[in-house]
Amino acid sequence: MLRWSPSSATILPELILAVGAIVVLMVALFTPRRLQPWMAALAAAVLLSAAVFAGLDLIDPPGLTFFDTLAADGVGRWATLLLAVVALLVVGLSVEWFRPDARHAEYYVILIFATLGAVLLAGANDLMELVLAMMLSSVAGYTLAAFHRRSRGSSEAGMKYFLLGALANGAMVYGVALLFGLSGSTTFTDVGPGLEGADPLALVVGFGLVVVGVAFKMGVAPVHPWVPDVAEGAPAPAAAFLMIFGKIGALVFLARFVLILPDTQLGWRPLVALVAAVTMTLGNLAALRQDDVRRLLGWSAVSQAGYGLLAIVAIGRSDLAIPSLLMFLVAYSFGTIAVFGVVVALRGLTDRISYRGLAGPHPWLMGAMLIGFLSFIGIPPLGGFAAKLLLMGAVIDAGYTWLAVLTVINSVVSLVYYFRVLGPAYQEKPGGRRPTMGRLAGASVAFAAIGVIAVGVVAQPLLQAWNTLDL
Amino acid sequence: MVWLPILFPLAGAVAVLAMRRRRPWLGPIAVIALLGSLVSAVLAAFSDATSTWSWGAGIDLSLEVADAGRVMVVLVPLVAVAVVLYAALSMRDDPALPRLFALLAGFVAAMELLVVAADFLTLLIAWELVGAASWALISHDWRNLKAPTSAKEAFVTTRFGDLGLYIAAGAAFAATGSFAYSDLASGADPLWLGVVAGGVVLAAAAKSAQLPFSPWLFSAMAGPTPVSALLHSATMVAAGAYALIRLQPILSAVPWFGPLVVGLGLATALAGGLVAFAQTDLKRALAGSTSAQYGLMLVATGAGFTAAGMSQLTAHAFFKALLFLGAGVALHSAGTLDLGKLRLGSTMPRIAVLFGIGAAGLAAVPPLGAAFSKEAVLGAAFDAGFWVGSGVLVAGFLSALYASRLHVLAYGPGPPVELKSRPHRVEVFALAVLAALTVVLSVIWLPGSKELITEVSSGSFAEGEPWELGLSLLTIAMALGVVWLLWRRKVLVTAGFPQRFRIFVAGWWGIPTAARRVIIDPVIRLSRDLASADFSVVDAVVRGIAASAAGFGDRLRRRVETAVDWIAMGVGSRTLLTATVSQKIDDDGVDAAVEGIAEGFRFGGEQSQRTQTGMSHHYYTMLVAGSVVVLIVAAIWR
Amino acid sequence: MSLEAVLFVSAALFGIGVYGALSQQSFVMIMMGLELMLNATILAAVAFWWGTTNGNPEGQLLAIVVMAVMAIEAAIGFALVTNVYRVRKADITEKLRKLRN
Amino acid sequence: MLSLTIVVPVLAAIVLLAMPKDRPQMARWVAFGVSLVPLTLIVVAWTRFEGGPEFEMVESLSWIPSIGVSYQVGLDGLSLPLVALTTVLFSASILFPVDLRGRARQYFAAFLFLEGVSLGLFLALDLILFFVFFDLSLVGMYFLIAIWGHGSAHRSALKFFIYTLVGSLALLLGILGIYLNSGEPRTFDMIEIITTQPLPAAGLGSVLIFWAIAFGFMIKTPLAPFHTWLPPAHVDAPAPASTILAGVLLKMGTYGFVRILLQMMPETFDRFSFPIAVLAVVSIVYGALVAMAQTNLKRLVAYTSVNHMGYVILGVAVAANIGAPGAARSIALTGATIEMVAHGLITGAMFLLTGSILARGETYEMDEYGGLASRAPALTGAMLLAAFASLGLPGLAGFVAEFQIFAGTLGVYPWLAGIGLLGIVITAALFLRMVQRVFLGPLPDRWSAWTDLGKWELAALVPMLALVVVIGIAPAWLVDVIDSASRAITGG
Amino acid sequence: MSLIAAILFWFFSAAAVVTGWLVFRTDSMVRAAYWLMASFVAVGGILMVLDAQFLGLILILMMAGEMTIMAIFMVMFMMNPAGLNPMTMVHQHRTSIVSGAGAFAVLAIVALFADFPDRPVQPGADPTVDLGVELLGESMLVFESAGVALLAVMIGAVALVSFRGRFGEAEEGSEEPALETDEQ
Repeated sequence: MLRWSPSSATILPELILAVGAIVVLMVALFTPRRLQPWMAALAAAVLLSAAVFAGLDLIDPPGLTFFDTLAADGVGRWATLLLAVVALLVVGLSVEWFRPDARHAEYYVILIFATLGAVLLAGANDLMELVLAMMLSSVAGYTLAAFHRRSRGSSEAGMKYFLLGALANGAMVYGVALLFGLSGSTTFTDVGPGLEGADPLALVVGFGLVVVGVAFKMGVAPVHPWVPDVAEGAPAPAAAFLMIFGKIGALVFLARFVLILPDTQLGWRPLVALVAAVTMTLGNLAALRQDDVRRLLGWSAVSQAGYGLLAIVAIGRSDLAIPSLLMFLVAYSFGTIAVFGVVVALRGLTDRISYRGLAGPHPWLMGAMLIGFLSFIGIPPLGGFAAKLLLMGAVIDAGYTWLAVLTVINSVVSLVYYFRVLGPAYQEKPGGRRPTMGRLAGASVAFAAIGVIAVGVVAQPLLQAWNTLDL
Repeated sequence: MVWLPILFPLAGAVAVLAMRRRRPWLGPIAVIALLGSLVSAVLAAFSDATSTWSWGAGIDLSLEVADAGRVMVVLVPLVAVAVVLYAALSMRDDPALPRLFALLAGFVAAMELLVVAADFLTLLIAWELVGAASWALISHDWRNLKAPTSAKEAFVTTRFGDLGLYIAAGAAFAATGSFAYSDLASGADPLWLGVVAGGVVLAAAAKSAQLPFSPWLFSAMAGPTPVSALLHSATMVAAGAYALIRLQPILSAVPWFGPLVVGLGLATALAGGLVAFAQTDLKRALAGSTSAQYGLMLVATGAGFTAAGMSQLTAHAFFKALLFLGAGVALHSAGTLDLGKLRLGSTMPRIAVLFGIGAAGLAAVPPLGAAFSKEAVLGAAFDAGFWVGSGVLVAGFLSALYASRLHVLAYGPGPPVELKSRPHRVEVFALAVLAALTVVLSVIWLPGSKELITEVSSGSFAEGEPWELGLSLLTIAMALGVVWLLWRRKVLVTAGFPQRFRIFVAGWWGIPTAARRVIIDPVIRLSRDLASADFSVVDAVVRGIAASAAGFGDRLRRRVETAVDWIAMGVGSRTLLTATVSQKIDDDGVDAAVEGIAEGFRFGGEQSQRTQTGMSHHYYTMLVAGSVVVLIVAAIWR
Repeated sequence: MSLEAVLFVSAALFGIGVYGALSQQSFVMIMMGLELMLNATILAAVAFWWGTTNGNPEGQLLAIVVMAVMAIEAAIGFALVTNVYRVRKADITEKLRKLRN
Repeated sequence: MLSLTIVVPVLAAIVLLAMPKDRPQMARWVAFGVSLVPLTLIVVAWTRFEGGPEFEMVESLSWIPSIGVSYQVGLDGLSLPLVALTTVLFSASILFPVDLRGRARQYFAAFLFLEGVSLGLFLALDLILFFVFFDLSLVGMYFLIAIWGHGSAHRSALKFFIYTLVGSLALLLGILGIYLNSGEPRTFDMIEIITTQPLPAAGLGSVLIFWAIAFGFMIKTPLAPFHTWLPPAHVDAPAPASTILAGVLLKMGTYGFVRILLQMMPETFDRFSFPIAVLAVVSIVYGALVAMAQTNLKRLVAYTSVNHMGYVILGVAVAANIGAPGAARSIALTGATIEMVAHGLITGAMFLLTGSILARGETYEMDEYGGLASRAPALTGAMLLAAFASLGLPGLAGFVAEFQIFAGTLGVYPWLAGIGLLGIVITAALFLRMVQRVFLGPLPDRWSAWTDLGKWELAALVPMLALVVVIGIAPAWLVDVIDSASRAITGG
Repeated sequence: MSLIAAILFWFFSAAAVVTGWLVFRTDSMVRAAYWLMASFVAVGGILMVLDAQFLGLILILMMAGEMTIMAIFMVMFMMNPAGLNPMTMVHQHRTSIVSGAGAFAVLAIVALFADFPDRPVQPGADPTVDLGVELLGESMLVFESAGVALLAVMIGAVALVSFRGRFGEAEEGSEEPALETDEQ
């Protein structure tokens, strides 16, 4: 049965991103060097229009497109919208950061491609589409991580990111082959029924290997080691993006994916719960001693990925699961942009000690960092709290109370390392002002910080929209 | 109406404080306030006034002048007037005089409240206020740390007794849903009534310095003389006996109430008598005698004859105040209270006579009122049983013994003494007033007075036998003879006891030492131990959790990342970890724990370069190992 | 020649690839290991197409997709190796140890 | 109107932060003026309060209806006294002089923020709203201790934050548990949950929810053995922050015990009222004993807080015993609530006084002092009054509370009441020791230039101590208000 | 047919595994590259035996090309005479063997013991035609995505490695911004 969606508007955001990337590249080729930073504006325009069209799509009825290989449902559109906004904010952070780079228009091109990869991943309704979306986002990700071509850290981060990603993707592809073999199809619409009564052993291995790939994308144990390295080594704006985009794409994909799996042969729920538990604990504990703020943020991103998995554990069992997933993604994205943005705005200042007494001379930046960190801990009424509330409610609802308890314990642990940075910033005698990165970065930080507050306080419109969503 | 006896002294206290700069006015103000209290008390006593004060939610403080209270409400300001009169002169140079007057007035107010209380809540309020006022009065001379220390001992001891009233009030509430005496009287669960009785007896024993709480009176001696005089006669100490007398009609429904009170009183009367006899410090000897005398009141009350107890209380109030003021004069004039160094009779004959009247009262020499009340107690005791009566007879003998000894040693004839100062006329007048009251009280020997007392205080007297009076007189004579003998042998000061035994007895039979060893020291040690345990155990658990979380995190991360070197790492790090943690655990806080672990691992890092990571192939190992674990778990755990 | 046999061979190739990826120091050699794993995957994909899916052409396409993955990874891998070598003079994993805890 | 009490201070805090120049005196006056707004509003609310069994002056706004969250505030006889206490303590604390470390705006902004948040907590009638304020109070207090504290303020503040965050998150789990069990549609609305009582009396779920919430509040209250965050936090906090911490923040725990555990899951609480009462008695005795051994003045006061919170919880536990007579339950709960108010005023004043001592003597070690009474009669008198109030002297606020608690307890848990009463004796001993060590005896030469309380210190202290006396002598106005809630809660 | 096929299959299989193993047993990278190519060719052979002639062919062609590039690349890159010098560049050998064996074991168990559906390819069909239809029909998005991914990788690779760009040296200024600026 062919179900070709006649309305190309359904995939307009994807088209805009793909074409837009090429347009940016072409224009950059014929633009003199001093105008290169304006490519950021162009990229921003592309991302903005993608965001606008994704937003307009929200009212469309959900459906599948391209012969069921791509889902165009509410969750996917929200993910698209969020990704575009995140990329937009990252562009804002990047302008000044990359200005000295002789040739950085490609950075924006790759950024758009990475966004597109994550968008496709979030919408993937086909195993092959999964593989290619994963490849697109990964390849773009490696490039972003290594984009400082004279920086020892950046190149190392890119290399490690690649090495781990290649292995994880290799494993995932084999898993895809296994699932294809079991079900006889790669399209989810057929995979689900095809897997009914499938051999449990092969199913477990196939699912496990796919999860390895998804875990890599999200930075979840045991495929997390790239996260702190990339957070520390990659260009800071790119690092912020890399912390976020994989989580959005992969979490939404995973939610879509597990729903087609037969519950009877495969204990995917406890498996995801275990991975979530290990990830959040590991990330938090490892972050405890970090003196490098970016690396600390990397480990914190690992633990946050663990929290995000709670939504997957509850999916299908609690009506809070999907709202909690989206709330987590939104809150996490804005929070990460805010805190990484502060690092960017302080020209990459990353030594914990250097943050001493900064609250005096930089009240707004440190205020944004405070809001971001408090949101990560889950202090109300910030977005992070709304996310944790929903996540924990969802897992308790799904019968995984122990996971909620563990989340609580981890939240407490996380407080320690966040306040190892914030404490001195506020307690010590105010120091001198530090050079900053310019207005645009500050504006992105402000937008993200306000977003963190807003999604917590004005959660109703979002939740109302999300409550009815289905995968 | 019923408020006035309380409000007058309170107003006086406020006025004294307000006018503290005009020292000459202070005395008159205080005296006038107390006189006002006295007059209104008389009026209240005749009008049987009642009143209530609402605490909200149906809890009312009810006040009523009734039963023994009719006597007591008058007695308190009466004694207080004399004492304040004395204080106004004897302490005229004390810069803290306003505070003293204010507190004395407050003391009286609190006592008046106690007297008119008609429910346990009000009783408890007044009871504790009396105690607090006594603390403040005893620590009058606070620049010398001895005074507040003694005051604290006294206060804590009596507060322990106060718990009895808390319990009684709670039990009354549990039994009847209210705190009023009347509700309890109109029928209550006997079990709860027993708890009430036990609580009241505990509280009364502590306040009235019965065994085993008696020694606190010694601590109370650290206060100035007028304070002691008031405290022993009509306020603080009297509260215990008064409460028992007031509540006896209700509590006597408890079968063991009477015997308990009688036993307690008798034991204290005998033990206290010996203490008073053995003491060489005038005020302390008087303190011992106070316990003994209140013991006698308890005997009468326990035996069921509250009128006897009440008359003993009244008589005692007058002569004991008199005796204390006499002791104060001695201290003031001779600068010491050591019985071996006084004998002021030749130097101050007038005071000696007045003191002698008091001593006669203490010895219960007829025709003084004190003798009448003693006889009433004796009658009550014999009513309770032969052995009780005999005990009281012995106690009476002891009273006469120490009373005469004290008089002889303090104001007996002796060599002229160089006096520091002579008592002021008004001071003598105050003593004279009390002596006169003691003497005037003899009127209760007149026929018909028994009936009057019975009617006023709603109590009763035992049917005394004539031979009891004879026996008493005999014991008094015997006591005088013994004192004369000892005097002749010049061992009166040491009472003829061997030195160590005398000190043991004079120090209240070793009770203070025992209390220190058995209660105070262990409690303080316990509190210190707990305080250190609070940090080293309770908090250490918290810190330990934090530390192990941090340590676990490091170990976990490093071990996972260096999956290859698990075993080598594990052994090394665990020893290191244990060492560092135990060494650092005394350092403070979570951060320190984190730092401690960090330090341990830095050391560990130096030991083994292999723990360093950041290498991709370690990541690879982790990925493969982790995936295998994931697969195994997924295969097993459905 | 059965499905089991083909899958067994594929498993063997995959195992060798894993071994290579883990044991080699040189980035290039590691990539060879990864390619070998993908090689095994192609074999598995085609085997399934051949044996269990009624000849669903998606199986063939999957094999092509895996080949694309190979190409993509090789390309970006070489780019990164070149870059790292230029900046760090590093060609083995042990030389990339700047970023660590 | 109630919302204004929350909004005005918080907005004012933001405005203060945005003020360009650091002018300490102006900031103080602005802050004080703003703090009078909620005070006035609450006084008005008190006069309008009717004292029925229902919540009054309820204001309700839909917030996140999709998950049953609403903005809802209101009053009953339980919250009104606590709210009033909060406004009084904040106004007094703001007035109290303190070393501002050159950050006056931030200091007063933090105070105002904390005031709004604390008021919000006591007024909140939605579990999520309650939790929001609960957590925000931690953040505000963290900064107050960390920035304006002394000694090892970093560590103490962090310890406070971490420890109480553990409690708050346990509470969050419990709240989620209640929410998930609150029927269809699920709701966080406290009024509705109290009315419908959706939680089953038995069942593992209710038990787990109960203990999660109880654990959270036990930390916040704190009950032994979860109290060890309290002494360092107090010792290192600036005096007004200590006052707020003891006077307001601790009450959040005890308030929660009543509002959430007692009102929303009475049957489950009934099952565990005895163990909770035992913990309370342990706190009473333990807190008093440990306080007695302290040589540090502020630490001593901090431990007596543990003791006093034990009284409160004892009263609550008695009220939770459904089998007990209604009168006893009601009087115990009334007593517990009065104890919250009394402790806030008394210990609050005492902490301010320790601040005065520290400002003059630069140490809390009691052995360094002595004989201060001769130089500072007002300071001595104030401390004496506070100490006697704290040890439960009749005529002062503490007695009213403790007496009612024990009167209620004795009929229900006689042995526990008996053991708990020992605490009264120990506190008497320890406070008298403290007074003696610091204020009595000879004056060391180094303190010969000691100054008495200044006018601003007095301005802050006098209203609090006056209230202590008024409540002690004529508590009817307070008791009647509280009693209206107690009766409604216990059905007594 | 089936016997010949079986013989061919086992031959190619043995070749694929042995040459695959030899990739990591040789001293020089260039040789390793050739062994890898041999392994790919062998797998291509298997594919042809499995009726997927087209796939087998493009695998062989593609891999032959790719491996040549790899060999040349290494020679250029490593500045190592022909990449032929003997070398051992192995770490964590035991772990690697265990891991490899483990991965093999897991997949082999799946291969041997798992119960896959038995739905063989229809004899009459033309797989290549099917592939073409699928590629430009239902799986068009996959095809397009692959294209985009390849485009992205080209852009990325060029951006990362090119020495010279439009504006002179391509790497100029491509590093972390300085923490301190001149204004300060």
